[in-house]
Amino acid sequence: MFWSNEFPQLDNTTLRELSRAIDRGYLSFSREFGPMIETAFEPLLHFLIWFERLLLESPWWLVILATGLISFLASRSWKLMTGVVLALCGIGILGMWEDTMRTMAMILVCTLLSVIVGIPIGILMARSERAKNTILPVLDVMQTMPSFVYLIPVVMLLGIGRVPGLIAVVIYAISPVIRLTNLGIRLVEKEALEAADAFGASRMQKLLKVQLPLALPNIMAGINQTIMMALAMVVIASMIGVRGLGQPVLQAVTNQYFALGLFNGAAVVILAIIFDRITQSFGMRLQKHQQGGR
Amino acid sequence: MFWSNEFPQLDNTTLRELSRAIDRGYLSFSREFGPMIETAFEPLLHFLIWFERLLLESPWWLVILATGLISFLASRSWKLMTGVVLALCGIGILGMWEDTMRTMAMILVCTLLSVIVGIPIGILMARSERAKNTILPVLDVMQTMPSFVYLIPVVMLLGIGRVPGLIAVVIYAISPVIRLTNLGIRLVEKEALEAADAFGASRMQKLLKVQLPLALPNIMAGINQTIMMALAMVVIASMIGVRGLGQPVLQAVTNQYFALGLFNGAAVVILAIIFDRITQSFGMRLQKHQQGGR
Amino acid sequence: AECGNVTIAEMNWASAQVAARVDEFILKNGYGCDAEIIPGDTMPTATSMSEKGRPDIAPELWMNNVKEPINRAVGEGRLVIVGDVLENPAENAGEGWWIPRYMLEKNPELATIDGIKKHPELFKDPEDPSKGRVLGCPSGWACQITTDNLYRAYDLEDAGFNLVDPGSGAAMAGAIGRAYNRGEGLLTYYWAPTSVLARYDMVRVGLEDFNQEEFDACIAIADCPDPKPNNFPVTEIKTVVATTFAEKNPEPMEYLKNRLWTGKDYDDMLIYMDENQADGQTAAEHFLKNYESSWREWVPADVAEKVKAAL
Amino acid sequence: MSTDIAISIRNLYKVFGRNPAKAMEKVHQGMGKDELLEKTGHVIGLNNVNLDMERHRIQVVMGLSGSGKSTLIRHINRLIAPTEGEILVDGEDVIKLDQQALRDLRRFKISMVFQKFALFPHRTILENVGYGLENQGMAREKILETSRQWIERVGLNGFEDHYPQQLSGGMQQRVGLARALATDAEILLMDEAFSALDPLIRTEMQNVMLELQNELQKTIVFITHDLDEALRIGDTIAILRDGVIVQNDDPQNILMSPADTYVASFMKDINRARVLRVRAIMNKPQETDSGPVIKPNTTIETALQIFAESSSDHLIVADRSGTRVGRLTVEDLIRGMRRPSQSEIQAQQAVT
Amino acid sequence: MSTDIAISIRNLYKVFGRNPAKAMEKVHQGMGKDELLEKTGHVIGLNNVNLDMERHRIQVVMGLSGSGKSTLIRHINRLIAPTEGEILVDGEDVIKLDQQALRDLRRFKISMVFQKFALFPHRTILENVGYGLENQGMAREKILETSRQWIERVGLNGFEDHYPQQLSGGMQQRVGLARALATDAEILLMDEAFSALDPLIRTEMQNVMLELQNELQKTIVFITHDLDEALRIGDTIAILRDGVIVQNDDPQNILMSPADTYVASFMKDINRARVLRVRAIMNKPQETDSGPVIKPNTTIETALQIFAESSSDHLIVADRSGTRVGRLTVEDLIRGMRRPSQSEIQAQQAVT
Ligand SMILES: Nc1ncnc2c1ncn2[C@@H]1O[C@H](COP(=O)(O)OP(=O)(O)OP(=O)(O)O)[C@@H](O)[C@H]1O
Ligand SMILES: Nc1ncnc2c1ncn2[C@@H]1O[C@H](COP(=O)(O)OP(=O)(O)OP(=O)(O)O)[C@@H](O)[C@H]1O
Ligand SMILES: [Mg+2]
Ligand SMILES: [Mg+2]
Repeated sequence: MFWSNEFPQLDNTTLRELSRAIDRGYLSFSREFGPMIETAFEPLLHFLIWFERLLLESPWWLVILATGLISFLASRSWKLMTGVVLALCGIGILGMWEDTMRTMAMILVCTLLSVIVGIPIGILMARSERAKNTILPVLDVMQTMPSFVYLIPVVMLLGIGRVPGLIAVVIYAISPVIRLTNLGIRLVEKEALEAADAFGASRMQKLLKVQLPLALPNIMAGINQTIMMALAMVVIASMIGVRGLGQPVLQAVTNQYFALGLFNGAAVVILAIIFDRITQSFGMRLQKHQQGGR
Repeated sequence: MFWSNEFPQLDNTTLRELSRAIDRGYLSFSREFGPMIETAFEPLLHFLIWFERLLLESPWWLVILATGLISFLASRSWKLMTGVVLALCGIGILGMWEDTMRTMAMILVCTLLSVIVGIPIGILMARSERAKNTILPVLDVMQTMPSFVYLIPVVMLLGIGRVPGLIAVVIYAISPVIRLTNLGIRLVEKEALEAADAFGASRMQKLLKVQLPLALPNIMAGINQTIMMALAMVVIASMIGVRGLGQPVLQAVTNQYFALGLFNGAAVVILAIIFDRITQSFGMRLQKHQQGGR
Repeated sequence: AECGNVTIAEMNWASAQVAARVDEFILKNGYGCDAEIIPGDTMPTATSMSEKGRPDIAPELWMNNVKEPINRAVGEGRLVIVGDVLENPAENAGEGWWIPRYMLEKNPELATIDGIKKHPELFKDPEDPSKGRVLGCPSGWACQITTDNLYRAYDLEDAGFNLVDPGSGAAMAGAIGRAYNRGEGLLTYYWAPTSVLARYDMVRVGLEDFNQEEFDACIAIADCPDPKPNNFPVTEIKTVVATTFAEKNPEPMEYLKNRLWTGKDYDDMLIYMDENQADGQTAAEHFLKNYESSWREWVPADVAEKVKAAL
Repeated sequence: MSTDIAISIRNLYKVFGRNPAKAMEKVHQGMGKDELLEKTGHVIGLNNVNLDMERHRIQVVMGLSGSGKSTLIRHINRLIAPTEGEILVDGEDVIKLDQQALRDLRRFKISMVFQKFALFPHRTILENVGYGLENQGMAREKILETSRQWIERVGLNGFEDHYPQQLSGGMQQRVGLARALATDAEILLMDEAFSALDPLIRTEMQNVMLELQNELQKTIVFITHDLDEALRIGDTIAILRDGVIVQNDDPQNILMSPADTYVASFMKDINRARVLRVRAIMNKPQETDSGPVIKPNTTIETALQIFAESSSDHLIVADRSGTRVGRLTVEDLIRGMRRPSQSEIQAQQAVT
Repeated sequence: MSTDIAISIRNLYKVFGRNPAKAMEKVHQGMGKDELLEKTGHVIGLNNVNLDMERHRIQVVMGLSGSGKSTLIRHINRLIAPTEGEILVDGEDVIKLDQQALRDLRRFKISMVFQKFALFPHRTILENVGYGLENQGMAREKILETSRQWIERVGLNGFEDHYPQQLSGGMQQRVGLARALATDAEILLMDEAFSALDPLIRTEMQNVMLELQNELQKTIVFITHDLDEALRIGDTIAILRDGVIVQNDDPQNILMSPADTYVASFMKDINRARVLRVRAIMNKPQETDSGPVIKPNTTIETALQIFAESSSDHLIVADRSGTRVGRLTVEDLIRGMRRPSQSEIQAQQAVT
């Protein structure tokens, strides 16, 4: 027994009973609270739908114009702006405009949500060892628990559609921004912090004027990763009924349409790059002092 | 026309022809070169199989012991070691030993490969603006191109099994370690670099003795993310023939076994946490100087 | 004994798992093959088989999604379709639109599509509550075309129904489970035999009779301009093997040809798995132990003895 | 006025290391710095420091490198928490202050110049100088105005929009100085605030400081390694050694009667002619004398110059009212410039 | 020997900013530092510097903060690339060296102490000191031995395993010093190497350096703000202003005949009594004199002491062979101590 390589596991019936008990528990939980939770998410759903409509129903050239403008404002770079506009036109010409807009709406909201929620959590973690020690494992779980595992429970709770999709994306994508905000703040030099203390900075002042600016390179790396991961979830989200670029990708996979998958995948990548470049060049503009140097 | 919100896209026939042409091209490419490429990957495949066998055929208590020992050696922490041993026992008792070992073998190899390949690439990026500017978009593509898009082409080229699985995982998971190595090295203070220069450090000496040690916090964050992302791919890998924890997860999903999915998902998470804690505490031990302080 | 290495594809739904494990056991112990299971999704497996001839055997392949590549590979002589998996497929397998039995009991009118069209309010779409919802076939699957055309053929849109893409089979199952558990209204595309239909008591909605000609001419073609009411065709569930395997191993091939599951056995297995949350392995053992008379018909006596001895 | 104590430090101990409390026991048992380091790996930063600093005065702190000067000064605004002891600022123990009170103390009452500058790399010079004011919640315009004014005063106009790393060391230090002065705090902690400055700008900065001192009468704690500087600006000088204060006195007294050989050797390089006043070395006046008259506060250097220009062989020292208080010969002056020898110090120590 | 030039700097220009080449044109047209900064945002670091440094000598560089001292010294081991000009080390232009040659130069021939220490935070003191040796490829044991020895020499034993941030500023600077000295390079670049040290340790370190200099005869470029230090150790002193070298001369000459008012004001705080030698101020000898005999190299301070102890009213200056070369009265000495006044300097400048 001891020498074998068979692990002395629980026998099958016990295991089975255990699983079934959990399943039944979850089932009755979802029956009990599902409608309530659903109602709670209603405003988010409406917002998502409204935003998607906005992007879909505005004339395409207006959307391109607006995106170009935003990219220019964020980066002050003509090159970036032209790139963004051309890429969007390319997407349109290849017939993926509608799906791209849907995905863009979804991901924009997800990224915003992740950043807005993630940065404060990262700050909290950097501030308190205890917070760090409790949050880290949660992040590990959120990032590595295969989304397939919670997709179905989420579907059973909230049905298929945008809200469960959004939840799945945010759960997965929020980790890096939290982690890197934490890391960045922790790496801020002691000297600068001491100086801030010596001049009586309140915690908020220290945070806003010293820690966050100095942690910016790391925070931006976190946001970059969050965007990347959100877009990496596009297909998974489409598995629970979120419309957008994920659908044709799945379709391509199930039908062996290599090129179709590639086009739509490329559209996802382009969205990712647009989002990323805009945020990063905005971040760079916030770090002017890094540019000088010997 | 101009005022509409319909994008003036290519007409369907053209699009279809385009896709078809690409598909045919890829098909003949894969037929031509598939066998050659397959042969090239053979050694890797043998190693993977050998390693999986090693873990599967060694007595379970030996594997647990070895993992415990490694975790202790890396961290010098009894707490971590006990945690690791208990977690593995838990996995075994719940009957997931075999799948866990398979996944562990796979992920270990993927992570090692990602780190071994990723860190040098990150270093290269930090050294040369040009390398950075060419590699960054590639990383963006690798991270956001939905894996579903390249699953089928990879399968066409290499068939289903461990190697395509490994490729898919590495493509997805390698980005963060590259990005954060690059960032970490770029954030090393100029003063330290100047001192190294002034003492005639060769590029290699500067790298090994100054840049990498000082970039360590960031590199470790990158490795952490790589591990997390590799484990997040376990399920996808199981779609193209990699045995392990992904399989029961998929099964649970299609058959709606909530608890089964949860257990196997938890095993994935536990593996992730074990890998992560071991590497991170090893990283911490390399950064003793951070501990002092006022 | 000269059988050698055999790789068997195991798809990730319940019946395919039992089929794969049963084949594995019999080939291993009855024919001395060195059988290995390779997991995989339908498409990657089919692709790999048609391009690489690996894995050797796909015990249960649902053809409607992969017909084109498989047929191409068969034409090029790389794959062989051994035959059906189920006895009498027309009866035991099939696609259709389904509603929960409790709905039918409350309102017998819902037995046919015409009855359903009168009550979109019973099938409320949560993202668009003014309308009813038909859960369609997940994007990309071949059934998507059929469902889409039938949706139009029966004028469901005008009747106040949205056709909603559930995204994936799993999400579909989840959505069915959710509605069923809460006793909500549900109209969904689905197919049998599956564990979902084994678990939830659902009834097929009555459609027009199947018309092959009209089906081939219109319903099977994407965006067909003028679809007429019709039904779903008989589902093809086949065992497919690589030619290399077929040529080298006549005896196992014989077994695969003979191996025809009865509809009841299949259903029993699905129910057994569902009730016990069993994986394919366990279910296969259960089958081999308790349904000896069924599988004895598939193999010669000497092989049967060997299998029995190994149990 | 002279007994108005702004900062009072009582029985202050600071031990660095993993387990200061345990090491403290050893310190109380009288273990010295070197022994403690060797035996326990703990470093004594401060060892039973008691020091009262008068308001409106400049307290200089000197000592070997590593003797605990920075550690001491950082306790005053509680950047370091003591292992034991009290630090009273205006009678209040800074250790007992709550967060808000401590913050206000640091914002309005105490300002600091750091030894290693500690500028904010992400802020321009202008923003660095305005930093303390922002924390005080001053209006933006006012901040800009004040910052510009102080940048001007430390001679950095034109560099407002540069970033710290674009400036030379000395320029950075002046930014640190401007930042500290801008807050208009009553107490200034200056940790080697002038050490990176060249002599010209250093004198200029010293003058700025002395002017300010005349105008605004701040309380300043000033760490320096430069004896001339210490003597020039210090009202009192405390000398630290291995975390212990060995002497705290008026500069003249420290020069004339060093507490031990450590202090004496510390002072040996001083330009005594420029620092010592004639009152410290003059003899009894003789009514019969005639010759140039000088004040008791005249330095030896000046006295020598006067000598060189006159033909008399002695000088007369008279106080403000004209009363003769002493006389000096060239020999007296030259003797006054001599450093006390080892044996003299030991003799003196024996007396005290 | 005295014409053996180790480092030779020719027409060196350095302009900081976005487009140095463009700004250089302006500089060649004679635009000054302030104007250039205002008009183009470029900063002149060095402006047509020409300087020869003799082998085995200590070249001191002084100047206001921001005058380009660090910039100059960093050019010698090419940490900064010049905008224009040549830097010859042993006759070879460091700008033209390839990677490998430059590396060898930095490893074996030139060593550096940094103004802001630039220690490696992740290495212990021991590892920091051994850093240069590791780069040289020395054997581990040898490295440890040499490092220990230098740590001892700068007085930091016991701190071998501490990390830089656990040391005081002065201690860190000594680590930087030990690190530079350990490599046994022929040329030492010392950027305010002693500025964070207290006077005692500073003197000690100066002594260490002078001893070394006697033993090993290195070529040292030494930046300092401390005049006494400059005069004590410098064989020649170069004075920089806004990137221009305004004077480069022997210390006595700089003191006695400053090139302009800038240099003079720079020197004004010096303790002239301790620096000036009597040979610089003595009068013609008179055969009839009798009195104490001193050497021409005696400082004014010592001469005064001798005066105070004798009863003669003059001193006799005689060279090694005993030949009388001059005489001095007290008045001469005291006059020698006086700083030259503005008008005197201007008169002198007009002459040269
Ligand atoms: N990286 C840089 N970017 C822009 N200007 C610079 C840079 N480095 C130095 N300077 C400018 O060059 C001039 C000379 O600087 P340098 O550091 O050589 O002065 P320094 O003589 O060493 O002064 P200190 O005694 O204060 O150290 C300064 O005006 C400074 O602003
Ligand atoms: N964070 C720390 N950890 C351990 N030891 C420390 C720490 N900070 C200071 N010390 C020790 O405390 C002692 C006093 O240091 P401090 O910085 O106060 O010296 P200092 O008098 O300011 O010297 P300097 O003139 O060189 O700046 C030193 O021996 C130093 O090693
Ligand atoms: Mg200090
Ligand atoms: Mg400098």
